[in-house]
Parts: sequence; structure tokens; C-alpha cells
Amino acid sequence: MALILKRREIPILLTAFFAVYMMVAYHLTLPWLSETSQFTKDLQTFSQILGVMALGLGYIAIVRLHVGYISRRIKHPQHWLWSLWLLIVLAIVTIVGLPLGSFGVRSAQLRWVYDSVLLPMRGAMYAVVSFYIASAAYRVFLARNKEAAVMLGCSIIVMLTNAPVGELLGTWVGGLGSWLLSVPCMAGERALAICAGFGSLVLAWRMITGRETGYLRGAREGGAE
Amino acid sequence: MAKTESVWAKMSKVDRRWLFLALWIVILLPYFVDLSLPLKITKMSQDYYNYLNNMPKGSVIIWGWDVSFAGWSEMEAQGVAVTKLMFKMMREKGCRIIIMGYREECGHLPERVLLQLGMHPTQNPDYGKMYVHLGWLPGGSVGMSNFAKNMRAVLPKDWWGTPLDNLPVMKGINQIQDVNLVIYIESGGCEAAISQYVVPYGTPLLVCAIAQNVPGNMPRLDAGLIKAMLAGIRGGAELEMLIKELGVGNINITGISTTHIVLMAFMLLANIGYFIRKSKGET
Amino acid sequence: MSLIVKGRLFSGFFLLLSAIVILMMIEWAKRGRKLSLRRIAALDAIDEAVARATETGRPVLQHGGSDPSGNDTIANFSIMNYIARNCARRGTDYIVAARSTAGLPVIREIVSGAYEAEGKLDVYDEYHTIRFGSPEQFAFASFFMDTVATEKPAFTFMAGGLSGEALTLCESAVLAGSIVISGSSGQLAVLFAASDYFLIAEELYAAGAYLSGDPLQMGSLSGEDYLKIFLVSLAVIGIASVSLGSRWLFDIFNM
Amino acid sequence: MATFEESILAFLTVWGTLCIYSYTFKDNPFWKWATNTLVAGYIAYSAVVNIDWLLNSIILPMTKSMNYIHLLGILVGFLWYFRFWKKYFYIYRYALAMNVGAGIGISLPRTVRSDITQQIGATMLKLYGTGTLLGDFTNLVIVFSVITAMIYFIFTIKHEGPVGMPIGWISKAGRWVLIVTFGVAFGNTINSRMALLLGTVYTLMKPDNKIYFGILGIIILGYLIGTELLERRKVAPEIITTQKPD
Repeated sequence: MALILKRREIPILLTAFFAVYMMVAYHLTLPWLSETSQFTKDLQTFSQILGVMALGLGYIAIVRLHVGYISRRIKHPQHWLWSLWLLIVLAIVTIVGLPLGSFGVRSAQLRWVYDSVLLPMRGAMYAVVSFYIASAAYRVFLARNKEAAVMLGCSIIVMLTNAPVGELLGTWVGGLGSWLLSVPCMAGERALAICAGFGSLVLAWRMITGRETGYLRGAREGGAE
Repeated sequence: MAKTESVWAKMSKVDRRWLFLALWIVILLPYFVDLSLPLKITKMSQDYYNYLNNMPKGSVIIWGWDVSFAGWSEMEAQGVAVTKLMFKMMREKGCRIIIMGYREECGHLPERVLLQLGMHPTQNPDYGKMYVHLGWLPGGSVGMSNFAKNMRAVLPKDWWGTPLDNLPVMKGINQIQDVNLVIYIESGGCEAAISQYVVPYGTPLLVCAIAQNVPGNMPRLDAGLIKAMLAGIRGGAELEMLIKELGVGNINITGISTTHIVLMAFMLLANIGYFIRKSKGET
Repeated sequence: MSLIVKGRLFSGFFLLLSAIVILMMIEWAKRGRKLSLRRIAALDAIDEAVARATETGRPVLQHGGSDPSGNDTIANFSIMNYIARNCARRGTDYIVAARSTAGLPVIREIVSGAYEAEGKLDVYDEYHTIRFGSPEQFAFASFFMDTVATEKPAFTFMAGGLSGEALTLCESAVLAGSIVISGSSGQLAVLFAASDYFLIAEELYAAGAYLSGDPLQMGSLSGEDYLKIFLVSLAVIGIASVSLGSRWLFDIFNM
Repeated sequence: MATFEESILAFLTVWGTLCIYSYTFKDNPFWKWATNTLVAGYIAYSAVVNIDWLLNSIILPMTKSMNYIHLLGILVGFLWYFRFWKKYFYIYRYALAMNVGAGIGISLPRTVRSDITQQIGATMLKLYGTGTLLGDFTNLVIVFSVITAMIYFIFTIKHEGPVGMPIGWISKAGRWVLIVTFGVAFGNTINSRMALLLGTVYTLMKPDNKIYFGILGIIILGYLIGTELLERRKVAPEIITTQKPD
């Protein structure tokens, strides 16, 4: 029995069924096979709840990882005491967020957590990258060749368009900047979007036909060869 | 001769922390010296404002949030300004506003803005009559698609637990066809909203985009999938001017000027240094 | 009432067509169809960069990619196999900075397989070569930068689900004096500016297909190309007819 | 005057932000503290918010009137957790497969329209007779750019021979289009990142937070510079010997 359940065909068939059914239902108007038929609606509600039920996966994975670090008393990539601190924070936020007593998602305590810790810190985390943009602009953004020069020129015009200071140079800057954005850049992005669409088409068809099973284990069996 | 060479060579190797220091200085500068410059309203923001202004009376508008905590630092200007405009439309035109989120953070973020504007249910007795906050909708595309067909199946209650059937604002609104407009504020792309609302049902969509995603959204704007777009912090500042309520956008836009000047100066210096070194055969 | 919802006919047809073309091309490639690809500049650069690392005696560092489910990561694994074999052959120090727990076993398999194929399994030290950082974005970034600072690689290859943190990684590697080749379908502009060579979106997939010779990837690539040629020709016909004042093709697209 | 609670809030906000910014100086314990706190806080936050949705929208309504689809979703949802059971981990693939399948089925046909057919449709522009010279020129640029950039992404035609050569030229033009695109996108990315930075600084400079910004900023910066100087004194000779000529 276990051998049958272990077979890769079962998940592939499930993927194929869900994907193909939804695609067909999207296009047809039959009373029993359309986007608004009861079965389609039920299937979507089911999928949505199923997706949310994965909420604990990341949670458990990170607990396991850091419990492992602590039990092995590792020093690299970070000292195990930091892992201990991580688990403490995890426990505190979880307790504050669960509906126990006066706690819960809408409680003042959780508002504290996201207002004073998560919101400013996550913003700052991404803002750190802006410092690197500054250093990249200085160090890497050289007009070494024609390509780099054109790119540099376009960036500077767009920067002048985005900042109010550009208008001091005249209205042509803003005009040129918006033209660059809405004509050549738009066209380039359109080509990129079309190609990205093809990328997802290819991946989807490979998954549906079971040629691409990487997502089921982490990666394709047998590696890349 | 040898001396100049070493100066330019040194300049290319300067510790990046000096650049960071320069950046800190110009970021903090506008808080001490008034450097504000006049802001010209761009066509994109004007179109956005006009589109909302021309909405007929009594429209039903979904004000959808898809901003992460990380993106909020940039999107605060737009988020607050659009919310203000929504409430203005609610008062003046009797539009019904349905606030909702599309990711984990977006139950709390709109709540925070409602508190800030004095429109939180504990502060405003009108809550539920003309506007509602539905909380957040999990499931990404699958969730959106489901919500579009059958709102009450997946969000039977609002963010504070009141059943939707008890809220007068939700009367007669069961599916996306009952909604006249979707506004979507994003920090991670608006593809899901386009593919779940616009493509199958043709619901008009306005997007408030983080500046980084503006180029990526341009083809969709051009193809008419997005009706109008507000771009980055500048869009936020311009909308604040259009609704005549200046806020965080107009404070930070000055910083955009100063930081951009410094960055351009960095680029220029680096390139001058590079060309001088190149002409001397140093590279 | 028609059988098909109005406005969904053409896109539905295209969906079906794409399935047929892509699956047929994959099947054809599996039966041994030989495909030749156009030259991709960054691919030649990979060889040169590995050679330079060998000369200078400094290591080659590769980003292990995030969770292995997308096209980017698949391509990264193909390139990983190529670079690992190259390094094993030349005796160059090779390091992978792994990010995803799900990807870790795959990376181990690929790298040990590459060393085995070159008959260098005796010099392969897994703990030295494959280093696991953290699945979390910025914790990984910090780990990666740490690795760059201590190992001073001569060549850094990055691909596979790069996002907001990518610039910090790239910048730290450039500062350490490394050649950086990256490939991604996101963060294009930033990486294009900051790396020495950049594989733009599909170029990365093509590079992965080319280096591995995998019929699945090759076949998909060729299928995509046929579809692109089809669409480009439709666009040209459409532009011509619209310019002449007729919108029939446009109407078909909206059917 | 801020209340005690508000002061603590302000202190925490500034402290967390500055701990993260300390990283721009170098790797240090403040940053380690901040990143571990943030990872844990964020994961726990998203878990509890998800649980809250499940409880409020699915489980509690179920106690009033039974909805079998909801019940089935929850029961099948437990298959995810087989992932952590070594012996039967493969059962977890079933949940994953259904989830992936539904995702593909729902987004693919719509993406084909929004990202492929609609985009090609929007490229079918009039090349002359739009009324203005700029309009004609703009349309020409759009058409030229989209087509050349798409041809750049065709890989299976070698740029040799009578057919390949012209395609090679077109493809080169496409690369230039992409470079202009990246230039514009880079400018916008800079704008975005600077706005993020300014947004966090705006929080730091709020009246309640300003004072902590000053104090904590000096403390953290002092620590960083102090340790840096100490380290430099220790490793200075080594740096000189290992520095390579550029």
C-alpha cells in the first residue's frame, strides 16, 4: 500500500486534474462545467483553505533548524545563543497573537509588536539596500563602454524626472523622462513580460504532464543532468 | 602629475562608509533647512485623480491593499492620501468604500491608517454604513478568484468579526460585478489583480505602485488593463497636493531631491575619475 | 448562448497551441533532435572567469538559489553542474552558498556528481564546498557577504530566485575584487548594472539548457521560440493591417 | 508629553531601526540581534494572522452551520504536516500538488491574456496617420522596440547565414532596447530605495522618536567606531601585506 502511495504519479495526476479542470472551466459556459458552476466554486474554496493550512510549514521548519543549531552548539554562521533568542521571540509573538485571554490579533499587545518592531524594522531592512545602491552607483556605474554609457544616461534623466530638482533644468527633462518611461521602456518591459509569460507557460505544461517534478521534492530527480 | 593620478586612483577606492555618511547628511538636511521645491503635477497623477473625480455618485469601490511592512515606508504617502480621498468621495458622492488586504500585513496596515484618520470603528459610528474593512484575504490568486465570484464564502465577517450581513454597506454586494472600481496599492506587483479582476470581469483597476514596479506596470497601463497609475513617492506627494492635504509625501519628496543630487554627484565623480585614469592609462 | 465565454476564445486557443508546440518540441528533443543555440556572451565569460580563478588561486563562489521550484533555480542547477565540473577538472577551489533547505540535498547531489564525473571525488570535501547560510533573505545576505569577505573569490556566479537582497550580494563580491556573472528574471536593472555579465531572464534558461544539454530544457526552449516567431509574425501582420485601416486581427485577438 | 507606553514604543522603534542600519557600517551584534528578532517576529506574526483568519472565517462559522467543503479543506490541509514525518513525508506532496495545480489552473489562462495576447494586441499600432509627427514616431518606436526585444529572446537560430545574419542585427537592436529599459528601471529603483530610506528616517524624526534617535544613534555609532578602531590596531599589519594591487 505504502508503495502505491509513494508513487510519483499520484501527485502529478492531482496537479494535472486541478490545473486542467480550472483551465477548462474558465473557458466554457456549460451549466455543469463553467467558472461559476458550484463544483468550480467549491474546488476553489477548497484550494484556498488548503493553501492557508500550510501556514505552519515555515514556522516548524525554522524551529527545527534553530533547535538543531542549539543542540549542536554551533558557532557558524551565527552563534547558537542567537538561535535561542530567535526561539524566545518566536514564542513571545506567538503567545501574544493567539486568542488567549486578552491577547489576540486585534489586541493592543500585538499592535505593539507590529507597530514598534515589525513595521519599522522590516522597512529598515530593505532600506539598507539603498545604501548599497549608493555605493553601486559610485563604484560600478561607470561609462566603461557604450552600453553602460547609454544606461547611465537614461538613469540620470529618469532620476531628474523623479526628483523635483530636475524641473530647475527646464520642463524638457520631465518630458523626456516620461517619454522614455512610457515609450522605449514600456516596449522593453512588454517584451520582457511576454517572455516571462512564456516561461510560466513552459513550466506549467511541464508540471501538468509530469515532465517537471522538481517542485515535488525540491528539485528534479537525478539533478540537472 | 603623479600626485593627481593618486588622487583619482584613491577616489575610486574610497571607503564606501564615507558615501553612506554623505547620504545620511543629505537625508537629515531637509529636517533642519527648508529646501522644498515646487512640485509639478505629472500627467500620470492628474489622470489618476481625474479618473476618481469622474466616478459616478454612489459607486462601490474596493480599496485593496497589497503592501508589505517593508514597502510601507515608501507607500505611506500614497496609502494615506488615497484613503483620505476615498473618505472625501464617500462624504461628497456617497460612494461605498470596501477596504481589504491581500497579504498578511494588510489587516493591520489599513487599521493603522483608519486610527490615524479617526475613522476606526471605535472612533467613528458611521463604520459599516458607508465603509467597511474586511480584513485580509489569504490565498493570493486563488483567493482573489474565489472572492470575485463569491465574496461571502471566504470573508463572511469584517476585520472585527461583524458578519457582513449585518453591515448595511455590504448590502447587495456579493461578487465583483457589483463593484464599480478596484484600487490596488502594491509593493509586489499587480499581476494578480489584473488576472483575477480585470481579465475575466473587466472591472476597472487603478494601481498605486511602488516606484520600482512602475516600469513593469507600464505595458499593462498602455494596454488598458490598468486605467491609471500613481507612481512611487512622487505620485503620493502629487496626490496630496491635488486633494490639498499635504502629508508625509511632501515632507519626503524634498529628501528625494537631495539624495538624488548626491547620487548623481557620486556617479559623475566616479565617471570623471574613471576617464581621467583611463586617459592616463591607469586602468 | 455559445459554448465558450466571450472574450476568452483567442487566449484559450493560444493556451492550447502552446501546450501542443511545447510538448511536441520536448518529445522531439528527447528523440535526439540536435539544436544549436546562438552565442551568449556571458557563457564564454564563465569559462574565462573560472580560468582566471585557477590562475590566481582564489576560489569560485556560487549562489545556491532559493527554493527549487522555478525556472531560475532549474537553470542555476544546470550551470552549477557545469561550473563544478570545470572547477574539479582544473583543481580550483569551489564553494556553494546554499540558501534553501529543500535545495540543499539537490546541491549536494549535483556537486558530488560533478566531482565524481571528473574523477576527483577524493579531493571533494562536502563541508568545505557546500555551506548552508539561512533560508531567510537578509540573514542569508549577511552570511553570503561574510563568505565573500573571508574567501575572496575570483569569480562569483549568482542566479536562482534573486530578489531585493541581490544588489548587496553583488556589490560585496565586486568590492572583494571578484568577477560577477549573474542571471535572474527579477531585479533586472540593478543586476545588469552591477554585475560584469548578466544573463537577462530567458538568457539564463537558455544558458542552463545549453550547458546541460538536457532535452527537456532544450525542447522547451525551441518550443518557446516557435511560439515567439508565431506571435511576432502575427504582430507584424496586425501592424500592417492596422496601418492600412483594418482591425480584423485585433478583433480576433479580442474574441 | 508622551506617556510611558508611548515612550517605550518610540524607544523600541528607534532601537530596532538603528540596529539594522548599523549593518551599513559592518557586521555587529546589534545587527545580529535585529535580524534574529525580525525573522522570528515576522514568521510568528504571519502564522498567528493566518490562524486568526482560519478561526474567524472558516472554523467559527462552521460551528453554526456545517460547511463540508470548508471541513474537507481543513482536513486535507493536515497533509502538509506529513512533511516532517520521515516515514510518510511523501503524503505531503499530495497537498502541494493540489495547491500548485490550482494555482496554475487559475492564473495561467488569465496570464496568457493579460501578458501575452493583450500585449501583442496593444502593439498593433498605426505607423502613420496618427495626426502628429510625434505620435507617428512614438508608435514606430514602440513597434520597433517590442519586436526587436522579442527577437533578442529567440535562441535557437544561430546568427549566421542568410537568415541568421539579419536576425543577429535585429537581436542586437533588441539588446539596446533592453539597455534603455534597464536604465529607466534603474532610475526608478533608485527612487524606490531612497523613498524607503526616507520613510524610515521620517519615522525616526517624529517628535516622540527624535530624542531616542539622537541618544541611541550616538551610542551605537560610538560602539561601532570604537570596535573598528580597536580591530584596525590589531590587524593593521596584515591588511598591508594582503592588499593586492588593483
